[in-house]
Amino acid sequence: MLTVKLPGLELKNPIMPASGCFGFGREFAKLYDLSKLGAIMIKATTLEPRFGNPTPRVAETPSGMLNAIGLQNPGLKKVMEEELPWLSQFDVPIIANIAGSTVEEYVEVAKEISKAPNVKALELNISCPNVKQGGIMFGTVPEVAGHLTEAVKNVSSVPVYVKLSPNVTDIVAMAKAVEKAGADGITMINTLLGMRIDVKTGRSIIANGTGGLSGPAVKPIAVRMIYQVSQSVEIPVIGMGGIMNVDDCIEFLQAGAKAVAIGTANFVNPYVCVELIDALPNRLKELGFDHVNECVGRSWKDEKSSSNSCP
Amino acid sequence: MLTVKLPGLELKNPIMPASGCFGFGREFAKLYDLSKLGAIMIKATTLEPRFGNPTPRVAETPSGMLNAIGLQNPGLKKVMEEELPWLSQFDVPIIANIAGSTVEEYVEVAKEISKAPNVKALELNISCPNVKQGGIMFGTVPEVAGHLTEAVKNVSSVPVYVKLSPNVTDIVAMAKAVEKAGADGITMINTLLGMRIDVKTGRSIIANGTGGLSGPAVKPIAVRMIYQVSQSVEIPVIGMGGIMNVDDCIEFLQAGAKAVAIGTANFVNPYVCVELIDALPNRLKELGFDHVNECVGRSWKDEKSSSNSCP
Amino acid sequence: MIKAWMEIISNRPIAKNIYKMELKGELVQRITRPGQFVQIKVDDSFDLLLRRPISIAEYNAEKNTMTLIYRAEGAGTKRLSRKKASELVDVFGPLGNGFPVEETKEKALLVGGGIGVPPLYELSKQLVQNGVEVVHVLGFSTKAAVFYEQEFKELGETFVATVDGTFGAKGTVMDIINEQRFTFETLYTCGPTPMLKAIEEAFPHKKVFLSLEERMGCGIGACFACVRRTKTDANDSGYKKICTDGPVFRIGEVMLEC
Amino acid sequence: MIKAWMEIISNRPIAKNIYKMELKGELVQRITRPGQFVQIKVDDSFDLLLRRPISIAEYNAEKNTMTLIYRAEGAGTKRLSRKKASELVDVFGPLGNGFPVEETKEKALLVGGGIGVPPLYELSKQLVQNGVEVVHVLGFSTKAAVFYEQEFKELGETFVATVDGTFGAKGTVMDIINEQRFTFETLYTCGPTPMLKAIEEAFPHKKVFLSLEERMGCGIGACFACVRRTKTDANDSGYKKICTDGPVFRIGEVMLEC
Ligand SMILES: Cc1cc2nc3c(=O)[nH]c(=O)nc-3n(C[C@H](O)[C@H](O)[C@H](O)COP(=O)(O)OP(=O)(O)OC[C@H]3O[C@@H](n4cnc5c(N)ncnc54)[C@H](O)[C@@H]3O)c2cc1C
Ligand SMILES: Cc1cc2nc3c(=O)[nH]c(=O)nc-3n(C[C@H](O)[C@H](O)[C@H](O)COP(=O)(O)OP(=O)(O)OC[C@H]3O[C@@H](n4cnc5c(N)ncnc54)[C@H](O)[C@@H]3O)c2cc1C
Ligand SMILES: Cc1cc2nc3c(=O)[nH]c(=O)nc-3n(C[C@H](O)[C@H](O)[C@H](O)COP(=O)(O)O)c2cc1C
Ligand SMILES: Cc1cc2nc3c(=O)[nH]c(=O)nc-3n(C[C@H](O)[C@H](O)[C@H](O)COP(=O)(O)O)c2cc1C
Ligand code: FES
Ligand code: FES
Repeated sequence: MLTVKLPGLELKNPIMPASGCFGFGREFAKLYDLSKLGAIMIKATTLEPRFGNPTPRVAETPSGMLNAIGLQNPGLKKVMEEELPWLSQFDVPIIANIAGSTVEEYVEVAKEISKAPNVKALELNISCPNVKQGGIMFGTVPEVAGHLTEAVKNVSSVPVYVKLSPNVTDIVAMAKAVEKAGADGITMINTLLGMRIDVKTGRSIIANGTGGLSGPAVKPIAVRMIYQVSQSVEIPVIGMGGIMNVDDCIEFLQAGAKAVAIGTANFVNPYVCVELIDALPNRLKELGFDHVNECVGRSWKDEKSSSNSCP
Repeated sequence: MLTVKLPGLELKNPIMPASGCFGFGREFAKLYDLSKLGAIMIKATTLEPRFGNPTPRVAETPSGMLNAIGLQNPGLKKVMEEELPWLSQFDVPIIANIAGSTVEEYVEVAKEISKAPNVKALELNISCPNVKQGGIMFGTVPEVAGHLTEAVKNVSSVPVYVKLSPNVTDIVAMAKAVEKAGADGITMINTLLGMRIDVKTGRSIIANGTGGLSGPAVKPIAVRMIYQVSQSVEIPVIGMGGIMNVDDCIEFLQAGAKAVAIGTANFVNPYVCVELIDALPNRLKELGFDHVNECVGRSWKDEKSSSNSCP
Repeated sequence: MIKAWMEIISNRPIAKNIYKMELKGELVQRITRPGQFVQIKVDDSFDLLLRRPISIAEYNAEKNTMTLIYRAEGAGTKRLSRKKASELVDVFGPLGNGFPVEETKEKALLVGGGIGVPPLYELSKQLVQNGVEVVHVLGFSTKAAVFYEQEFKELGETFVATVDGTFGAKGTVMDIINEQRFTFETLYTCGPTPMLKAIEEAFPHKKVFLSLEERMGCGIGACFACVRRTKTDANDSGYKKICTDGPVFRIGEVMLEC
Repeated sequence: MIKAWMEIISNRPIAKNIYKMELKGELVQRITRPGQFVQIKVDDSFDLLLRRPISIAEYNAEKNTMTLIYRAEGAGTKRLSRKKASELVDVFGPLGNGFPVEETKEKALLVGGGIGVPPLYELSKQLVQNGVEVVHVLGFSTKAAVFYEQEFKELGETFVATVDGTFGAKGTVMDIINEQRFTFETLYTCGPTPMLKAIEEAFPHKKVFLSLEERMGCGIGACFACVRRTKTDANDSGYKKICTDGPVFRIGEVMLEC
């Protein structure tokens, strides 16, 4: 009752850790068997190794957190030679999150990493708001995002999902632009740009100044955007943004996501992904669903047949 | 140590209730003396009375709430004839929040309401995301917002503050556009568009579908935007978005706001505004400030002299 | 109304997921009528941001105590149910108008559904005190959810229906009402909207008072979250606020939905 | 490491804003070294979302107990300080590498500042057990903030400095170190970064182990929140993670800031 089919992906269940919150899986493999997961979205990989931003890189906010990791990662070569081969011991599809400062960098990473046998899809991180060059630019202008998507599609051996940034006026326009450019799917949302000031020092807690907001605080924004986008495009959406419990997962599916990713919650409860996978069937049954797919888009599918506004 | 001077406004203190969370003051007047407040931002007034959206109109979210009131208000005539005269018994400047579906409607309301003796400033609500006509449009396109600001400035007898919507890609561009159009100040942020689905019914809890997110959850976004805007314009910013306690007030001032408004917190603690006013002097002293103005913009003023990034 | 810390005297389950909480504090002095409610801040964390509106089920001005009966269903009421005696709760109230006890001189019919039953208890007590004869019709989903049947019986004739027939009559309060054909001067009711609608349809010419529910922001009339259109005025902007003009309305005063 | 509910045995103030919490549970069996830490979820609400890293100040594998000593300053540790005996806390750990006890055969100098003092206590106990002579230098802001002076004295010579001179020597741990000119085989230290820096500068050629702090996300090496550049490698991407490669590092292993 949990299997989900998406371009390039045959998921045992619709639950996967979100990029950047799970590294390359080594740490969580000490806690549980990664083969239980629907998929794994690995940390953003760039062409060269990156150290990232100065610390502090995280700060807590009400029901949320800010991060400005700055895409720290060991670089394409090491990911191809060490991380992905290590991950291949698990029976789980890998979605490789890739980032870059130029179209050429994205293209180069996409071309190589999509050849790894366990990489079943790419996730184009066009929206990381932390990295000063690139990131924010690609993700906020429809044409730019479309152009990048097309370039990556041309070289990728696997389906390409584009990860949308919520820091835009018109999320539907972004989604349509990447769909038109050939994206096989959409993942959303990345973090919202935020800031927290330490009143004692008068300065940002995060050394970088601003950071990306994630966690339950952003959930209503994620749900709204998924609700809007999933109705406007034909390609599937993988939803994320503040999911903490099984009802949150179902809320995202009902909003229109076909599968969900869990980010920040992994820090709060390192076992959250497997606990959600275990809890999902019962909760679905309780709510009267025989298969997880039945939830998908229910919020707007229902709307079309009956209106909930006052006569 | 709390007085603040802003265009049109001589504030006893920098604390005021935000529009829509305080009605026209009648209810809170039963709880405390409204003359204690720095100012009052009254509920959005439109030319004609409005009933607003179907109910439910509010929903709770993690550390936040959604609302889709739909600008319910008794209309310009009643506000001029009943609400404002009633408020004139208190020694407190009124900031009249105005809304409309067309430029003409805004202009008409602005022209009349700015003549009321206790209305010391207007707050142009260009960003209410709930009303299908108008609202979202004015607040998300710099040129449109600028045009509206200019039109209202032409007829207003008092300074005009423009209330920015956070649902945009480039908040600084919006701020600059309204500054250029003659705005005397900026208030920010209005609510973020969000949604919550009841998993049992599969539908939005809010009858309107989507609603505006406010409360502590949005605070990091508000702080970031105020930080960006206050550095980019010469006109003053009144900050709001998730303020709950005295440290939150100071955080907003340090981000660059000259005064702050309290919205959702009034529902959580109906005495919050006066409690903050009472608590502010001590906390300022504790942090080493002699006057509230010393906090303003400290986060970016400090930055200019010394960098906090790694060498 | 005031915002006050009230002390929990007791807090315990009385039916499946139904809790009874007794609170003590000066706020009780301000209660004027049965059917008023309070807004509770579950705890001092922000994640459950809003206050929860709960009706006053019983109050005793001499002892400074009041009783709330609530269903622990969502996150907030579940947290509330874990509170223990001697802990303090942040209560704002009393709020709303309440039931007009004085509208009945002789005989009243009280109809409650599920978690709408509690406010009828204080109402019934006060009616009885005024020499009014009361008849109660209470509806629940199932036997495990039934509460206060005994307490109501002590005040007057009491009929109970459960949807699944596991206790009392099988069906809804309307089934009992249709069968028993009660005579009464006034009908007071609180419960789910479909029940209120059925009552409204059944007794269009009677003196009926209905207590409504809606999701609330402020609870005091400032935010326009809880409005209902006035009946006479469906196409323009006439409205009443449930939190201040209500929660109790005279039949026909407002539209039951939207 | 495991995530476990541990029972609070006691939780009480031992100095101004400083609390000592004793916890019981199987998790203790997994602790391998002094200087390891745990990540605590303060309660089940979301508003204080992240876990709080707190060092293990003492542990007893036989009794299944461990002690945390923490300053109640921010929202989370304040909430923690209100917890009572017999309540359960959600603990994840043990995390990090801890102090290498085996690196000292004869004499160790232990230098702690403020809330960096606690992990040195278990370290000192284990060193003493191994027959090592220990000298403690502890720095606090003021008399009211001093804690565990007696406990350390029982293990070895103990010097205390307070910044305002209200207890022990006036000044910082460095003033004592400069004055006393201790001889030692190994120096173990934990405390604020300026203190660690001063020690690093004072003993560039000694065997020194420093325990670092940083704001954390995951606590297990997955999120890259808590990195430090490796010293040899300041211009490229060499780094270590405080949560897994640390919190204890050998002098010179990583840069102390950024
Ligand atoms: C005037 C009035 C009197 C009430 N009296 C009682 C009573 O005596 N006993 C009782 O059990 N319940 C009563 N209710 C309903 C009660 O307010 C809700 O069951 C409760 O707020 C749900 O909170 P939660 O934490 O369980 O749910 P959550 O889902 O966590 O609540 C989330 C938010 O939605 C609001 N909400 C959810 N359901 C409702 C609802 N049905 N009505 C209003 N707000 C809702 C909550 O207040 C909160 O703001 C009353 C409601 C009103 C308006
Ligand atoms: C490895 C390690 C061991 C520690 N051991 C101890 C100990 O034994 N006793 C003790 O009192 N403190 C210790 N600390 C510091 C302790 O983690 C912080 O004081 C605590 O997290 C602050 O939480 P709060 O709720 O009081 O503050 P808040 O301001 O509410 O915290 C907000 C967020 O910032 C984080 N944070 C705030 N200050 C710090 C800090 N100084 N270091 C790391 N994260 C911080 C919190 O964990 C939380 O995520 C240790 C820190 C680390 C990294
Ligand atoms: C510490 C941290 C690091 C992240 N790194 C990445 C990343 O490398 N690439 C990416 O696309 N998203 C990254 N994200 C965003 C998450 O994948 C996710 O989109 C976002 O956090 C919202 O989900 P959540 O609320 O469940 O965390 C990161 C988030 C966090 C908190
Ligand atoms: C119930 C409600 C009604 C609101 N009505 C208005 C309004 O009429 N005009 C307006 O400009 N903003 C309105 N707002 C937005 C607030 O003034 C404020 O900008 C926003 O809520 C963020 O502040 P907060 O987090 O402190 O509530 C409303 C907010 C709420 C919660
Ligand atoms: S709840 Fe705010 S007006 Fe009724
Ligand atoms: S806290 Fe996540 S890597 Fe150290």
